[in-house]
Amino acid sequence: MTEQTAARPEVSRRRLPGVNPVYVLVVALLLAIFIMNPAFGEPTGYMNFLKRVAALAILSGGALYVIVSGGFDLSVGSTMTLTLTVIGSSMLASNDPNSTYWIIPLMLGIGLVVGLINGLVVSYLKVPSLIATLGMMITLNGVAFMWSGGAPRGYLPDTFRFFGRFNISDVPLIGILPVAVICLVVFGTILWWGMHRTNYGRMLHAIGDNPQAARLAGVPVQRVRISAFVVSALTAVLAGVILGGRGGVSVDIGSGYELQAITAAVIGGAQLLGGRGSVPATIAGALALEAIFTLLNLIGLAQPVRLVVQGLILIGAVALATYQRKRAGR
Amino acid sequence: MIDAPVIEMRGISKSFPGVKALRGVSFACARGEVHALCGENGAGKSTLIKILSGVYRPDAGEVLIDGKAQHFSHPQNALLAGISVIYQEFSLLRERTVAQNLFLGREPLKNGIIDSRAMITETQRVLALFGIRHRIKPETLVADLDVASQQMVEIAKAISLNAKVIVMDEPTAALNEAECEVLFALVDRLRASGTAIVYITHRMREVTRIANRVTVIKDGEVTASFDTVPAPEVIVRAMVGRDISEYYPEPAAPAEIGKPVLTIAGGSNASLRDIDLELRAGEIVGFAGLQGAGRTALAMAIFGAAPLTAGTMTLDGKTVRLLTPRDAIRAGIGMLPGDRKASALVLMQSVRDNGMLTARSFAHALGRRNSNRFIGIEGMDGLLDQMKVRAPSYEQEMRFLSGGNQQKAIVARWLALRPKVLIFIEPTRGIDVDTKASIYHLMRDLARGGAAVMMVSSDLPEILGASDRIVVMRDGRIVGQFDRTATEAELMLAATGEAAGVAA
Amino acid sequence: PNFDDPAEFAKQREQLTATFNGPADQPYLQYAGDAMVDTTEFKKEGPWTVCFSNAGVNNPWRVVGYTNMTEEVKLHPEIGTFTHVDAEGSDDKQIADIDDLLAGGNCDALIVSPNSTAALTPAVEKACAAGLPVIVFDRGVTTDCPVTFVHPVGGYGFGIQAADHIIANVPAGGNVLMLRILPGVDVLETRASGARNMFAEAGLTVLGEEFTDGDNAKTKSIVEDYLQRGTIDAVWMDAGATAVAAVEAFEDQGVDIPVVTGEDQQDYLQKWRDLGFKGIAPTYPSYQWRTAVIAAVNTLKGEQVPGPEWVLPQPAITQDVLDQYINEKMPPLHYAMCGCEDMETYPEAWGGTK
Amino acid sequence: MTDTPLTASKPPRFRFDRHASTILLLAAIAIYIVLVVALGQTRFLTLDNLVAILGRSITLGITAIGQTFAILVASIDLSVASVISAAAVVTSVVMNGEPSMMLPAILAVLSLGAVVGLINGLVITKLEVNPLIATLGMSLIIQGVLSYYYNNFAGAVPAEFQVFAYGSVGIVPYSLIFMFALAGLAWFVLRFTRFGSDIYSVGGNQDAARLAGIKTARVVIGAHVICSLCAAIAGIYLASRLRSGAPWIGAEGVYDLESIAVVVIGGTVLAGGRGGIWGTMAGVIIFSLIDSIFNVAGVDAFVKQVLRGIIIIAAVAFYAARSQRPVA
Ligand SMILES: Nc1ncnc2c1ncn2[C@@H]1O[C@H](COP(=O)(O)OP(=O)(O)OP(=O)(O)O)[C@@H](O)[C@H]1O
Ligand SMILES: Nc1ncnc2c1ncn2[C@@H]1O[C@H](COP(=O)(O)OP(=O)(O)OP(=O)(O)O)[C@@H](O)[C@H]1O
Ligand SMILES: [Mg+2]
Ligand SMILES: [Mg+2]
Repeated sequence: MTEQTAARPEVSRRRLPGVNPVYVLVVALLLAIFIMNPAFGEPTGYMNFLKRVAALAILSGGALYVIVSGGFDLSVGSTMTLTLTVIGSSMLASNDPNSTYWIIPLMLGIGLVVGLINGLVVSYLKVPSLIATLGMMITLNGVAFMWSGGAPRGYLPDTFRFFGRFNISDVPLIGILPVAVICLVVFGTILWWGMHRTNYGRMLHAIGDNPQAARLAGVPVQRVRISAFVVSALTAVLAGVILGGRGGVSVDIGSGYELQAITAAVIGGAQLLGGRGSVPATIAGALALEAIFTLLNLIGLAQPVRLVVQGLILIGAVALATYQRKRAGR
Repeated sequence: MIDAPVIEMRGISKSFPGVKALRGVSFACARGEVHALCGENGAGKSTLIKILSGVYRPDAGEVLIDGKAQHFSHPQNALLAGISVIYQEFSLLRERTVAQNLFLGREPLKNGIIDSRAMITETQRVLALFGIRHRIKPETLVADLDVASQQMVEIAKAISLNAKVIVMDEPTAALNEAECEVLFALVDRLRASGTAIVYITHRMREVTRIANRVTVIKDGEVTASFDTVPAPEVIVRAMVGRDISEYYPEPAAPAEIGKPVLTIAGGSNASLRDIDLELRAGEIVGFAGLQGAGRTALAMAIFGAAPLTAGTMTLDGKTVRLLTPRDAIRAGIGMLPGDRKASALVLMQSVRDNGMLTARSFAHALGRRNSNRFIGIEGMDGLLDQMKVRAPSYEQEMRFLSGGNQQKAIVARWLALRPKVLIFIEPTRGIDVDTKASIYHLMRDLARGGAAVMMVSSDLPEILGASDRIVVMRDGRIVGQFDRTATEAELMLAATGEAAGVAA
Repeated sequence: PNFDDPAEFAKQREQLTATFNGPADQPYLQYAGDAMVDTTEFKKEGPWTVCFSNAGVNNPWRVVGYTNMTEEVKLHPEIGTFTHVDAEGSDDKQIADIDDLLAGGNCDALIVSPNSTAALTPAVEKACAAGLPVIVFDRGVTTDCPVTFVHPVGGYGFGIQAADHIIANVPAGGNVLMLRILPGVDVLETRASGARNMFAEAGLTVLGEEFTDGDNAKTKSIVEDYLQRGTIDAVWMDAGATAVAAVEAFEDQGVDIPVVTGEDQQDYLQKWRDLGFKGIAPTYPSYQWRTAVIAAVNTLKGEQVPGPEWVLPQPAITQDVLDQYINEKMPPLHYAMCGCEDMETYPEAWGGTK
Repeated sequence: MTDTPLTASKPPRFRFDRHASTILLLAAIAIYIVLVVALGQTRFLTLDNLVAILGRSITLGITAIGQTFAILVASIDLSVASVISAAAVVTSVVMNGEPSMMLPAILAVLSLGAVVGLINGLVITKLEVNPLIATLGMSLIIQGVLSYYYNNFAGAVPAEFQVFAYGSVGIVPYSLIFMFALAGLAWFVLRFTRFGSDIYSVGGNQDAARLAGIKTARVVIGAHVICSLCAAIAGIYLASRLRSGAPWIGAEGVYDLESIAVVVIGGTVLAGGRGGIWGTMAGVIIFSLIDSIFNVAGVDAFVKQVLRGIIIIAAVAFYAARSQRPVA
């Protein structure tokens, strides 16, 4: 911001306004929960809540990478299913605690491959990611079932469930500190850093905004896009580890999470089809989704009513964000 | 002969987030006159037009058509009121045919069903007006046309409405001399038939050639209005607020021209045939030719976007094979594409991000975004200032900048990398005189700094004014080489093939 | 459809304790009452092609059941080919599948496990009309044209067994949380309505009926939320899939585990034994998948089969018999009441290890 | 002014992607025949079986016709599944076995569809909510309202009405004829009416369309109304086929994602502005063929899923791979 840019045409120097509505939404919801149920104010209350969100929050943060790059990843849910049931099925027929140390890397390996395939199919076969990952979703579910024969064959050892289930107790101030929350903070920070502090993050925005221009500006478009799908798949695995840790092994664990992740990102103000998105806001979006669920639980609304409310909030949040962006000219 | 104004705009004001684009602008245009609208990039010309045509609503002021106040809420209202506009940025549907584009939203119906035959014949009639009936077929997809022809279709679309007011926002930006002449002839005819024409351009000679009156906008305000066309210098002074000394910089002295940086021998590909070329350090080489002559193709070939399939290319004496833009950039070649929106800009990102993009692409992917081995944020801001990019803040999203300012930001992008060879494709398309001059000087400075500059342009005066050496292309071949003393006539001859130029 | 039918409720409460005909050690051959249908009209020389239109194998219970079925088929050399078409849980698809089978026209008998009762009725009628012997099992159809309809006692029965256990172990005025998979599935609805009434009579407070979509994480969240708001004396489950998650919710909160009902999945049975809370596992026996095949075979042999309904016994696993159903070597979601231990491919075919 | 003898237009390239769906369809048929012959199951080549195959996916087909409009105008509709459920339930509840109520029921359902489409369109155009989100939200809302009142099969359609799904002239079911008639109508609208051409224009470039004076919002809304109407009709058909409607039958058929898949396989680009109805029909038939092939070959349920996923990708890749446009 300098002299002659300030000079003409006369322009207001103040930063364009606009706190992302999602943060307001989250605060409001959490307050409402607290009012409904003061117990929520105690560590066990909100820590349980955060513990619950961890998986979705991390997942959404990863999904955001693909969204910002201009695509969709519908295969994250099935990636969770596959990796978990594969573990739950073939690897862990015997509940061997030590297996965890080689199984998580193995799961990440599978995630890597899935992400690579998604990326390659979109980049080189030019299949729209919506379809490519839809196909991948169907395929992976099939593979998961094939592999496990329709139901998991074994249990997840406690060493594995540690990440999603264990609480570090009697921590000063907060009392309990779930491991899942630590994971959330760590991976959340990494995702934030990658998206908002590195050249990579800016390139991601660029290819989502205008691939042709990015290419002619020297951005390695294919590589960046593929990596986005890889990040998404890897976070899916991590989220899976936490989710499996929390709930234990089940058949279709993770199904439905793909849409939730996208929803969280969009509530966080991400632009579908690319070019704009924020990791913290997306995580806030995930918090909002979970908060809605909890709140409706508390109010004791009937399942159907909850669906309606969720639908309204979803549309409302996005409409508001769009409106604000238009007013702020950003 | 100039009677009551058809359109009159009174005290129009319009602001966008962070920008006051127009402040109390009044403007009028009468039947049978061509009213030129001049102003620097970002002065507010297009905005004014978009208010006239119902794209934007004014914050203040009123629009009168034939003396009656109008409140357009949708472009359709303006169209119905007899106002037709050729917008600065293309508004064609690439996947539809020329005919379908011409009749977009107003297809002729025969008992409820679209009458395709009528569309075709009417389209042919309109195209005939330009004498381009054989060049553009009504059934062709716009996507299959080159830029010039697309521009022609845009114009045809506006004409075919038989509107009483036609607004042309930089209609010749993508046209070469011959094509411009066709347009001017058409404008004369329309004027004679009593149409009111608002004509926006950055090219002074066009103003002198066709305008009856001139209005100059600066920083969103009318700074001058002439009922007869004054000397270009007068207009320019009104636009810029000062005289522009040496419009074109000094050519390179023989001593300044160094050894060959880039050479091509027998280069060919789908759209190029055995190109022999030599670009020397410190030299600006202008590439002239008609649309489709292959200049862009050559540029794309050198830049690795549409690589050569035969022949050899050397850079600093070493043979290179550049298969992607990345290869080229790494080897020290830069390029500014002709169609900014499609090929250069990331519109949702900030001005800064646009400037930093290339530097970031070659810095460590996980390195800090705000400084890398090429340049840091401060450095970039410096370059943007130097380019006089006008924006409320460099954090402003690119899409809110005017065409010219966008172009300047892209130049800054390349300056950051100090390339050995820099290719400018139509570098001043839609750029105001002041900025033009600064871009010419900039090219010269780059050359003096030891770079080889390749300039593809359809603007002959610019070719002649800014180049040290001129290459003329036709049908994917190099058909002639001239030095800066050549005349426009010579170049046109070579370009159209009516006579071979001096073989180099 | 009416899911609160006192007559049916009474009948099933009846049948839970009734004595069944047939070999005591082979529950999948037993049947209530002694109504038989004559099948001589369908008598046919082997080898037969037996066709099976399956609603889907989209949950562990159906997986175990389908394994039972394929293993049973292997025991009958007369079955030349066994054609299985899977509707992946869609009525629309299953109707089309049956059309395909009929159009193909080489089935000697048709076994149908309807995805939903009303919707599949026309298709089944069409099959009957084509002169095929049709065996229906699990969920029924609203026509009596099939040879027989194989099913265990039923949903009310399941609900009754679970509710009885809770009522017996929770003092009046206690709080019961009812956790359900999803609304609408007939067999699940009847389980709930039966229990609901019984709790009302016994003066227990139902804290709420929550749907878990069979999602462990969600189940845990729900229980946690209820725990934050008060005590829970019993958790009633309409299916065992998420029982363990519910138990873990108490475990993780460091709360004593109250009565938590479940089903015959190994993971629940083992949790129950390890933590020693007051559990019970009503069952919806998967051995009915074997029975369906047997019914088809007998029909094609022209032998009498129990009908028009072949009602199978539906035992509940209680504390005293718990250990004999637990088998660490089986997968966590293996349904213990499979009546498959006597087959020699057991346990491998069911994903277990010797 | 003399004609400048220049060939400005590059030689029109053969637009492979425009014929791809046909090629795919032929390929699928070929595979089917080869397989059937190879397995010596030639009786599957009878006319009955052909009809059975075409009749497999009427619901999907009708839905996909509507989805084509939504996607052509560069939008998308994830609410079709819920609309199908709602329509089916309303149909069977209103009719409730009464032949006399058939007309009222159909009218009620159609207006329901129209309203949903209208709201979708308004939210997308006026509130500028991304279509994916708008229709996803709408889907939740419909599902909620629906399952608030019904949690199972409700009502019943009279026998007379089942004719729609089960009746036939000769061996050709009315429903099949109906579907192709509907497709024909859609084709006519897209090809010969101004509304149709507006759909392509708005889908191709909304700004350009607006500058040309097209009321883009109306076009988008119109497309969504058509889309929801088709979904509603699909629901009516499903009610007639299932004799009754339940709140989950739409979701259970995955008609939302599958309809999108067949439209894209049919060569309509998600970005909008390019494609057509017959491609979609080809896509639908391909899906039916896949299912039949699996049944004939007796493919295991899980393997079936794996293959289906791969086929979807492969089918789209088949022509997308050649396109020059960058995708994401
Ligand atoms: N949609 C918009 N949102 C925000 N700011 C805008 C918008 N359109 C134009 N502006 C700003 O308004 C000012 C005038 O822009 P305009 O396009 O009218 O300039 P112009 O005279 O047409 O310039 P050029 O000669 O480069 O076309 C510029 O500062 C531009 O940044
Ligand atoms: N943006 C681009 N990206 C890649 N290749 C391009 C691009 N623009 C042009 N080309 C190449 O140039 C060839 C000819 O392009 P076009 O028809 O525009 O003529 P031209 O090269 O632009 O001629 P001139 O620049 O002299 O008008 C195209 O077929 C293509 O191979
Ligand atoms: Mg302009
Ligand atoms: Mg060009």
